[in-house]
Amino acid sequence: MQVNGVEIVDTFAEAFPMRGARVLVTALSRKWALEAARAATGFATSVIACGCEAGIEEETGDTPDGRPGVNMLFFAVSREELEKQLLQRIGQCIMTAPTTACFNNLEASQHIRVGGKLRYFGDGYQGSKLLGDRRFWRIPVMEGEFLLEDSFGVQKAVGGGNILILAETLEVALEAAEKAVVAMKQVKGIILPFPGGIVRSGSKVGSRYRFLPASTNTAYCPTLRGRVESELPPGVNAVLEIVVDGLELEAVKEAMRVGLLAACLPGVKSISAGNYGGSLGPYHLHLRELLG
Amino acid sequence: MRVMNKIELTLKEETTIPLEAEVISPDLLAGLRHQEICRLPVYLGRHKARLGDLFSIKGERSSQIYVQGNLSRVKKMGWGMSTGRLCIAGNGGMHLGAGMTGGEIVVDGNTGDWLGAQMQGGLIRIRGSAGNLVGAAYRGNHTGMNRGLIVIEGNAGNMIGEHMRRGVIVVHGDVGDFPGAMMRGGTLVLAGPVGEGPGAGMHRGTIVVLGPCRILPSFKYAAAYKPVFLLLLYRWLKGQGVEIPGDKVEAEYRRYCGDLAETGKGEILLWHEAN
Amino acid sequence: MRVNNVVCMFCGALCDDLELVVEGDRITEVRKGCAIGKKKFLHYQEPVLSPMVDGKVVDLEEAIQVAVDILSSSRYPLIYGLSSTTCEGQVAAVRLAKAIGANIDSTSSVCHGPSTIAKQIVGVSTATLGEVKNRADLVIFWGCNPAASHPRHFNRYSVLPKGQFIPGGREGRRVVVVDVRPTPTARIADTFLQVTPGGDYEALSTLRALLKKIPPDREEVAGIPLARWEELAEACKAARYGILFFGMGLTMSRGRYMNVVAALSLVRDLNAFTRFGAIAMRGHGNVTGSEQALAWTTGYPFAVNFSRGTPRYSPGEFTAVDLLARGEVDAVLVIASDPAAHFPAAAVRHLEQVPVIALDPHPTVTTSVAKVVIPCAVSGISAAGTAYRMDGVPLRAKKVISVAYPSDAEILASISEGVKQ
Amino acid sequence: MIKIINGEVYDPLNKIAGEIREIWVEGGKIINPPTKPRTPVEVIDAAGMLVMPGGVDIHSHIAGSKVNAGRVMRPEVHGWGEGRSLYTAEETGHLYARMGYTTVMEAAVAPLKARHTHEELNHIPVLDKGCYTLMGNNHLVLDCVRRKDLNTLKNVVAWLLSASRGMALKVVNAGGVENWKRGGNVRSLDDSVVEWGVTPREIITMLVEANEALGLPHSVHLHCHNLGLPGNYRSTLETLQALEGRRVHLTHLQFYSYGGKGQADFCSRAQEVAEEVNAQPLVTVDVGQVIFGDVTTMTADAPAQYGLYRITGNRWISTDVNMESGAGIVPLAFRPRSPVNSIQWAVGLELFLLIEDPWRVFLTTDHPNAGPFTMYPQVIKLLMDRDYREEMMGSLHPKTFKRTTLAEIRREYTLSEIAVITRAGPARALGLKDKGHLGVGADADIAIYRKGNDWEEVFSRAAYVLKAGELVIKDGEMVRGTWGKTFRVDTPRDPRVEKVVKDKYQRWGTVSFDNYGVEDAYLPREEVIRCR
Repeated sequence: MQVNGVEIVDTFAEAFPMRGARVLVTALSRKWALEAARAATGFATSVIACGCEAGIEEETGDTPDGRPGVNMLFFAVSREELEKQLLQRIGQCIMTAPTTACFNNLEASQHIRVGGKLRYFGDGYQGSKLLGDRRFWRIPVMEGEFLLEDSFGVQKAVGGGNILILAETLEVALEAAEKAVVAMKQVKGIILPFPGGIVRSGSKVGSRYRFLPASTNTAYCPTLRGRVESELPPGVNAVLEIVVDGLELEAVKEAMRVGLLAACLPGVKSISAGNYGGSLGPYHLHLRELLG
Repeated sequence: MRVMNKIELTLKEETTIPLEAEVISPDLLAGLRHQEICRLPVYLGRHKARLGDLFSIKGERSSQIYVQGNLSRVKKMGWGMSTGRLCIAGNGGMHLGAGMTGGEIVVDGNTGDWLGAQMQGGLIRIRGSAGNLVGAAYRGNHTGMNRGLIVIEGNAGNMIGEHMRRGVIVVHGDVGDFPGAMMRGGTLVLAGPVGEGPGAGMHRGTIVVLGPCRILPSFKYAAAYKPVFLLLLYRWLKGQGVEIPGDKVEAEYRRYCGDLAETGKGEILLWHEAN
Repeated sequence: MRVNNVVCMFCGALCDDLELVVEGDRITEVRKGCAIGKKKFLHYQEPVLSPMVDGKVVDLEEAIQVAVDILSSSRYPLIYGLSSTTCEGQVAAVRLAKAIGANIDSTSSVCHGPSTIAKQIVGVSTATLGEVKNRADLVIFWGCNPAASHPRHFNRYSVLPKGQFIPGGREGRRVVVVDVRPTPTARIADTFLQVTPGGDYEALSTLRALLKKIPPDREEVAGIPLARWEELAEACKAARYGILFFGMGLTMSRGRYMNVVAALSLVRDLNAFTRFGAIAMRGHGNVTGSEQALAWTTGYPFAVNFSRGTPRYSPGEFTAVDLLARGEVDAVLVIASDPAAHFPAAAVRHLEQVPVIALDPHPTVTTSVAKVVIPCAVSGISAAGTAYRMDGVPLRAKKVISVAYPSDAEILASISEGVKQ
Repeated sequence: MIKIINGEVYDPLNKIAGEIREIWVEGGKIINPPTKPRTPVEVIDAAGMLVMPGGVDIHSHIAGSKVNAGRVMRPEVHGWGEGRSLYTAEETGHLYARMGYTTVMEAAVAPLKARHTHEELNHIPVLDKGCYTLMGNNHLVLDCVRRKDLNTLKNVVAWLLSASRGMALKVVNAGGVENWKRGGNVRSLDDSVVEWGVTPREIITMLVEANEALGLPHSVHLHCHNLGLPGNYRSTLETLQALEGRRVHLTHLQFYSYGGKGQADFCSRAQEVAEEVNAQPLVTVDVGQVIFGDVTTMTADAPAQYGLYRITGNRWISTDVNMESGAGIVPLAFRPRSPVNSIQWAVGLELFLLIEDPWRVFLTTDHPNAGPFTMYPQVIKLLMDRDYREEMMGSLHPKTFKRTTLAEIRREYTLSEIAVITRAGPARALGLKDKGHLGVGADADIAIYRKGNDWEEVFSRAAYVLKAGELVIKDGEMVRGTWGKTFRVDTPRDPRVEKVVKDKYQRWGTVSFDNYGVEDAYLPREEVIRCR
């Protein structure tokens, strides 16, 4: 199967279940909402070493306090880990940023308490407010008050959606990946956790070292062609990956689909996806079916 | 059988003797046939009577209830209701919606004391004025209104929100003395002039004052700021059909902490142009 | 004949050391009582009223029968008063109220009802008057004027007597008076603080904040410089045993029960530093007893309604003034009090429109508007029974002379019998 | 004349345990079966029922100034619905009677306010009653103790009992309440009472001596110091040891059997306390069993109540009564999820189950302090039914069973033992010879319960209750209102004591001496127990 002359490999991205939350940060201005959001979602590319995967979903004007806001998505392997990450990131990056407030923006049946725990920063001077069914905490800070929702919805989510762009040159690979990122960011409910949405250091499970659970994806490293069993067709000299996490499987699929289509530029040899032989995750996102 | 989509009750004759009619509540009426509704017990002074003796009743089996007439002596309507809608075209009596947990009450006219006392949820909207002790705790209890929203478009009496624990009360008109007395939490929004002693003895909670008011000496001025919480509150209220004038939304408020004779964890947020 | 140790039921101080000289059915001399007490013993010893219906003199049975008829046909009756009768009369009134599904309320609703509501919010640290006499080295009179209303209070209990631990008597005590005007009580004070009308709540709440070492950001509270409140707060803390007497200056001024909540909270808070108590300066002879009698018979102190059989309590709803002002009740039985003279205009207007049955030994404004007047013996003069002093100490009021008319308790029992038939 | 037939009779005093017996009643008394009845015989067929003497409550707060102050302060708990803990006089009589109780003692009366207590007692229907006169902080008593004048003390006690028309001598936190009037308390038997130079040890031992010398029917009814405090079992043991085996009644012992230093290590010491009680054959106790739910604590132990107010922040009433006593009232809730509360609950049951002689341990909840008296049937079930007890233990805070021995106790009460702790025992301890049994000459106060599987149900609503030979309850409902009598003791005294007393009252009291004592008018139906 080909799109614009680019071969779509008959394989699948192997995605796995995560726990996700949508957190809305608002501030006096767009600038400060974004500053806070960037900081909170920084260093959150991979659960392998960051604890969670996170990113900015979108900017929004539809906020509970009417101020400019930014939606962020956070994904972790368990509810407990997600709670820990949100506590740390909201506590260190949002509470600290001037003028911000922080709201849950995900209706879900399960909740994790964030405000309910961060409130202790108020040292007894914090106050709680209940509006309808939502509880908020007002934590006194030097510039006024930090308003923070008590608990945040958590739902089952999907991590590890991906496409691999196999191109003749690095320049082409990068251009194709950038185009794909622009297209994918239009999809609601997903984030691309890596810098600029793009990752070059794809990984495989395991390594030759006992202490390392993941290592570089040798089958896709062009410089190792000849030394290892390569997955790269002839003429491919650079590969970039786009990883996508989403609250719903459908959104991940949609993102992969639009990304895949946008990446089919001249000079791209083929588009593939990373998987582990189907043993790791329950979701097998077949590239050809996405286009189907 | 024809199912009507509402029940209409019309008071046959105005009474000076108080009528206690806690049976006028969607919870109860929704499941009853016309005949059964007419037979429900009410108390006219010290005499037990039937609802049908005092009201002409149309409809059955509905949680939409419309009551008409001057009902200012009819006590306890909507008592403890949890669902449905109770509309009163006229005045309502004491204890209206007391202890309610859900549903909605709308009153065109005025109501008596103890409106929404110990309310635990739901919405009460009064087009006219309300009496004393709106959302308060009954004697001896230490928890008044504990969730829900009460909106009074006219004035309200003394001691509104006394011992209130959670929930929101909005009064557009004047309020009497000691609003938010001994409050344990929750929010009062007082848009008009306020009587003596707002927040007297309050432990926690918020009183937002948009009109002129005198602050007790046991409250201390803290700062002038724009509380983000108010932006949130006003927007939430807007969603409930309650408009706060724009000049009070994006505005500076003076925060007073109190009551320092108690825990001091409560606050009065006074609109900066109010005094 | 001399009768000693007679209880004087005319005010809440319930002096019980009066000496009367009785000749036949007349009291000819009163010793030891205050001027008011003396006058009342001499003046009210016999009823000058006759049983009347619609202004015409009838015999007692007929008056009672008309009362029975009125109450039986009433749809929402009120029984009101009780403060100058004995507990026996009060219990009989409760029995009648239960029998006819009436509202029953005492004069508390126009004097210390707010104090009771405040007790239900804060509780109260209090003491008998003997503790005041024996221990109190700081006595505060707030919004009350015993010099006029309880003339022997200073002598017997609060200011002058030598106490067990106050051997110096007056010199051993500091007396502070807080009021909106310089009353006769203020004249005996070591310190008088004249607060602005309506300033009581602010003042009390300032004192409470001062105990917590949080001085208000103002120089003056309730018209008094802050420094003087600070001085009072320190004096309270330094006292060995302090007592706050409070009166209608707190309970009936703007703020009502909130004023008392503040006063009782202040007194409670002071117990973290020393011992402190509060005593309501109850006016009428047995108004304290009405609270007691209603409590053990109905569970509630005043403002009780029996219209649905079981007693219910709701001040503001079942209090006499409110029931009348809203025009709800359709018959009123008044015992031992004079609402027509003391109630607000709106309430009196309704009182004039409904049938009123008045039990009283002597003519009052109420008996003049009543449809039925039933004269009765005077509690503590011609009828015996229990009365409670302002501090809750019960005493037995004596019957020192006989009169032609039965006691309140007996009349109420007859009416109860009548309505049951 | 009434004849009760076919019932299983439990009359422990007369050693009858479940035999089918006939009981004959006439003139308010139990009589021998007549050979030829003179009057028509009303027959109550008690087939399938248990027949017991009417219940006797040795310690309850049912009338008087603090009970009434509690009612006034808490309008929210005596309406309808859950959590009721205070009743009107009329309800008190009815609710006791429907459980088969016919005699109840009001446990604390300050003499100055005794008139109030009697006035209220007179409004309690059905029940026979009496009241205990507070003396442990009375200035007349303290003065005699200071002078070590046992003879005057005897006369003062006799006079106080007479003036207050009391049934027994009550001591509450001896000396502690007097110290409270200066903001203090006593913490040990040898603390000093300020201005008096006496100690609780001296007050208690002298009052016990006086009580015994006067030959009063009931022993000193003692409320010890350190009420409800962690670690107070030591002062309880110390008090028992100080009395050297003399007769005494320790009331609501549950509140005095705690170990630990604070909330964190709060634990039961019921075993040690029970052992000491077992070793002293003249000691009787009542338990003051905790019932989970809303209560109103009220006691003459005013300083203890201030402590409770400081812990809970709840409403607080305190009343100092000059020369005599004090009182405190604080609302409280006992919660099964609270470790302290559930340990308190377990301590009560441990005492019931570890004190071997049922004739010396009585069922009370110190109404309305540890629970309302209406819950007695539940306590009976807990004692009789180990499965139920264990089921209830399952709902408690898990710490309870590490800090008490309750889980290891297998004992279940028999019906006879229940009859002892609820009627025969308290009647004997009170010296009420015509109460608590069904022998000929006893007052015909008889409770008849329908048998069933659930003991709580059985004892909640009696099938029949006879009071003084009259049927007052049928199937748990009131069928006739009657008025019981008031017991009081009368003991000879030296008339010269009045002069001593009068002199003090005229100087330091505020009522005329002649108006001090309760008049006969307040005891229209009295039974005087004369001593010696």
